[in-house]
Amino acid sequence: DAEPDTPAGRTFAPPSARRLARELGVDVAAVDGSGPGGRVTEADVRAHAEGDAGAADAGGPDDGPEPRPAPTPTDTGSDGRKSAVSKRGADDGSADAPATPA
Amino acid sequence: MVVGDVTTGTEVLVIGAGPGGYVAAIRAAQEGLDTTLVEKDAYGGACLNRGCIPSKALITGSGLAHEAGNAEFMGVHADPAVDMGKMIEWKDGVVDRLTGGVEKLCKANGVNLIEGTASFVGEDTVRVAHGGDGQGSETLSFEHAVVATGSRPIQIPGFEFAEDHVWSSADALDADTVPDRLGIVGGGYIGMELATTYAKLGADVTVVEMLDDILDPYEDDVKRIVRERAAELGVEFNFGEGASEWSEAPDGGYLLHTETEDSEESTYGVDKILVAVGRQPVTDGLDVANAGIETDDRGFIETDDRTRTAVEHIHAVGDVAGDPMLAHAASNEGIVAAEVIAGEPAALDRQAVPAAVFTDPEIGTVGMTEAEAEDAGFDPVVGEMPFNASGRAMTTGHTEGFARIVADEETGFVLGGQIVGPEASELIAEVALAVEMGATLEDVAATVHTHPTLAEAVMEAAENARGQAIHTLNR
Amino acid sequence: MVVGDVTTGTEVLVIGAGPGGYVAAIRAAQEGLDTTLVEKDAYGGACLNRGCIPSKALITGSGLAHEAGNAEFMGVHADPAVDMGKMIEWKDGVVDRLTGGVEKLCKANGVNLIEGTASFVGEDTVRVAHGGDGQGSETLSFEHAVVATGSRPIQIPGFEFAEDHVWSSADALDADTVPDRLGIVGGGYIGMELATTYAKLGADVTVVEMLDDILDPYEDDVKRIVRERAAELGVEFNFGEGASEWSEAPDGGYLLHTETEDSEESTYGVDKILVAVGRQPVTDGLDVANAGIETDDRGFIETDDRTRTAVEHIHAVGDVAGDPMLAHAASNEGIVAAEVIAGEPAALDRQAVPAAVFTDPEIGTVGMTEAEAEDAGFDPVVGEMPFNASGRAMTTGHTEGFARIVADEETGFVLGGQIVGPEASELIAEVALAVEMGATLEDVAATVHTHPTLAEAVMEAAENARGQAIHTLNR
Ligand SMILES: Cc1cc2nc3c(=O)[nH]c(=O)nc-3n(C[C@H](O)[C@H](O)[C@H](O)COP(=O)(O)OP(=O)(O)OC[C@H]3O[C@@H](n4cnc5c(N)ncnc54)[C@H](O)[C@@H]3O)c2cc1C
Ligand SMILES: Cc1cc2nc3c(=O)[nH]c(=O)nc-3n(C[C@H](O)[C@H](O)[C@H](O)COP(=O)(O)OP(=O)(O)OC[C@H]3O[C@@H](n4cnc5c(N)ncnc54)[C@H](O)[C@@H]3O)c2cc1C
Repeated sequence: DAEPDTPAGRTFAPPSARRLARELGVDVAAVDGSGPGGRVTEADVRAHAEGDAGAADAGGPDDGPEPRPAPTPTDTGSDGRKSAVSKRGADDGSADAPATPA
Repeated sequence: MVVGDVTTGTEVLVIGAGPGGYVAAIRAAQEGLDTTLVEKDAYGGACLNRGCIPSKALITGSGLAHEAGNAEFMGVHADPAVDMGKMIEWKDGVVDRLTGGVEKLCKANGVNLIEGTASFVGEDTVRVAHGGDGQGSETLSFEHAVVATGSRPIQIPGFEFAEDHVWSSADALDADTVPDRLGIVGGGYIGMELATTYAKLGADVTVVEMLDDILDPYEDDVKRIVRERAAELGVEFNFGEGASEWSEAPDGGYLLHTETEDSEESTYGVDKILVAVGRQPVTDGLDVANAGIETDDRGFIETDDRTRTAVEHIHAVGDVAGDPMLAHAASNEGIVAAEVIAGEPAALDRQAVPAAVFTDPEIGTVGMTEAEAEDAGFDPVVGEMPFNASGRAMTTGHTEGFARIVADEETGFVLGGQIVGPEASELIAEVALAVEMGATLEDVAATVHTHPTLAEAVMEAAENARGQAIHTLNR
Repeated sequence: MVVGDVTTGTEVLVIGAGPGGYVAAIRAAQEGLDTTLVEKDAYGGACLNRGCIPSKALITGSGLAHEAGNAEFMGVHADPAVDMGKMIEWKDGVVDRLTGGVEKLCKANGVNLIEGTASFVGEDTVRVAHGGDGQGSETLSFEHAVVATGSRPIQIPGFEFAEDHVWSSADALDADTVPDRLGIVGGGYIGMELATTYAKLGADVTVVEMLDDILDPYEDDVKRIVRERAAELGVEFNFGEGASEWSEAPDGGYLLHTETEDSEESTYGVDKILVAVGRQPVTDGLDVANAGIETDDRGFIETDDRTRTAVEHIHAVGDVAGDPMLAHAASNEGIVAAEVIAGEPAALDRQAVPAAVFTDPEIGTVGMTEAEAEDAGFDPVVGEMPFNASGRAMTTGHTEGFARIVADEETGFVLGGQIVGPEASELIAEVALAVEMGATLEDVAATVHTHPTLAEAVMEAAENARGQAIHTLNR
């Protein structure tokens, strides 16, 4: 699916996701990444470990948890991780259509 | 460009060629838009001509002289002499190269450049008055405009910059002799950068500040380090005092008169008085009302998260659009303005704008402090690494300060950082990326950092927040 | 600790207190494991005592003297004199504070410290010989061991370090006079850091290098900048020549004899000869065979991605375990070893280990070069920002070099970076975080970077790779 093939068996995932994968006994290279370019998040690793590998995919960047904890810590998704940019792309096209040049 | 009878047209008109305006213009041109940039004075704006760049050049020059003159402890004996005229000449050369570069980059990207002062005639037209006698003016119509007219120093009553001995920051950056005694009104970042510079150049510097400490927005432990070091350099601080007037001293020089809230008066003998109490937006003569735009009570133009003013096709960026009034914020807003105009999904959704103060030592901050994180409803966890435990810091001879990182305890997300110490302005870049990427403490700690570097302190601070620092004791 | 009749026991035994060993020991203790650290010489290992730290101290001292003496262009006139004895004294003070700190940190974390030389008796026992006459020895049993015995300089035939005029890097870092003429055998990073240092201290430096350029693993354009600057400082390079022998010169001093592959001979008049041709692992006397461990043909101990040797409960970290033979790699491996022993899910899965060379200008690199990315099957895209277009660089007076970023074209993932220029060792930290996080070019470009900083060059390089840099022309 969305995950591009990365050469050299390289999986793009932050250290925290890689370590979580080891902790859960998941091969991080087998996880479908939902981040930009197929980057693997901690949520993707968890979803994979729960045998629910599709969940992370199905979501896509828009449906993930907030990119950072919301000001109310209690309803914070603990694994949300998106870059400024993925968020920027995701935000867009929303209610507020950008102006177009003539 | 569509050329009419009297009126020239452009798709995007940018007013002001500071770091907000020239960046907006270049990006708009890169987006394939026909773009015109109007500047009344000098390319690069306040930042390149009388702000960021000249101040940093003098900070380098004065810093090197001071450092070389105080390095006996490491076996380097020197008795440096500063030729202030030469230092200013070097600074001017740097400025010229940069402003020339901005002009070249604009041209190379296909931006049309017009020299003159723009004022709005209507919602889609400006008049540009060319400088100098009989230079005339032209009318320009636009589809989109970006107002990037910047800011100027605030004057206080009784202290006209016109007076030879009353300096604005611009004057302080252009003086070819060092006054024996310099009074500085205002202990904000501009006042403090210049206090440090002039103290190192040998002036007796007295700072007068209305508040009870320097560098108002910063945390106490950050301020303290910079204040104490400045005091070591000979800077005298007078807090809780406002400058009321100046007078001529009987024995030459001037007297700077101050007053506390309780009307207690003091006077300080000085040779120059630098007033650095803040900056105000430049909108006079711009006639924004003709375009249907209002300014707030302080003169700033309000914008939304796509940098648009109340009039949708007119954007405002940089200092004229209000806080944080920093060059890199202006540039970032300029890029967003251009991309929004080009129909791209850009917005001011940056998580954090870093800021630096180039005092001795430097300050670099980004994102939230511990208190701000608490206010925002997080349960913050904080880690620190003092530079006096950093091997690299010791080998540079500069061990003051610390690196601090603030994160959300539950998730580990890095929320911000405060660094005060050597190269803090550079070190904060990594923390900014961490904040922007949604990195966790673990991510920062698990990233291998080169030894020996100051940047290791960021990693150690992250480890300290997790209770497992190696080079500091964990709390 | 379980105390038996003759044998003392420990859960984790760490051999060698360099950046690999002491970090492993502290982390193991933090994990709640009973940990013993054996060191035969000085806490901090090669790095703190005769490597990273002393070299960087002398680089600072010599750099300041040189910079202050060459700053007329910015109006600073000085004629610095270096008191080499005093500089060494300062350096020693820095080393003492750091090594004392390491000892304190070990104790504070509950690490048991033993002074002595360890050698394996069996798979779970070592004998520790205490230094000095009649100090005796003790036997120690362990459940897990971490071998962190480091490396020492390679000697070449005919150049015994015992000779007064033949220097190892350790000697070069401890000399209290500057030789008039210094011959350096080897143009690797240690040779080049010391060549720069001694050239700035006033020595006539001649580098003899077997290969046809300095700094073998680096890219040509990186090497060139450092080589040309060193040449400006007066360093003479002789490539394609190997040192064959030395002799006494009739008029005092020595002659360094070299030979090319084609047996062409040359001689260089020198006063000291520094041999810096690489480092070899220290395993002699350690009797690893008694524990069932073999070393490879170069003497290194092979390990897996959890730092385990062929004998699962014995780990090896740092220089003794082979490349990259850097202090921060050693520390990172030490942490992994301790955590693996503690049963945590740690592994050497770092994407990239950054490296720095503290020449003038500095080099900082991390991850893949363009060529390496291609070899790995990526379709790399590259962006650059030259420091001579950086406002901050201009204001520091140091504009040589560039920041380069390498990314995967399709996904935008940052794969690596090469920075040569001012503060490159610090700037690479942000790129390392980007690589480790799986950040894209857009992530780096969209992160607001403080103005004016050198770190902006990283952002500009990312924009350049995307064809939309503001401050350089895009290709
Ligand atoms: C001493 C000093 C040091 C500073 N140091 C730093 C620092 O280290 N880092 C940092 O981030 N910021 C620093 N700043 C602040 C920084 O200079 C400003 O934030 C930045 O210049 C704002 O950019 P701008 O494009 O909004 O406006 P400006 O740079 O002010 O540029 C506005 C331009 O618009 C032109 N203009 C105005 N009106 C018109 C008109 N009607 N028609 C045509 N042209 C017009 C002006 O001539 C000017 O060139 C410093 C400021 C000072 C004074
Ligand atoms: C001049 C120079 C400059 C350098 N600059 C840098 C730099 O800037 N950055 C960088 O990353 N790296 C640098 N290095 C390399 C760095 O010093 C090494 O990579 C690092 O020290 C390796 O750490 P280690 O813990 O593996 O071993 P070491 O630091 O070598 O420590 C090993 C320790 O083990 C002890 N030991 C050995 N055998 C026994 C035994 N049998 N029993 C008890 N104790 C024993 C030794 O006494 C020593 O203290 C430099 C090296 C040199 C020589």
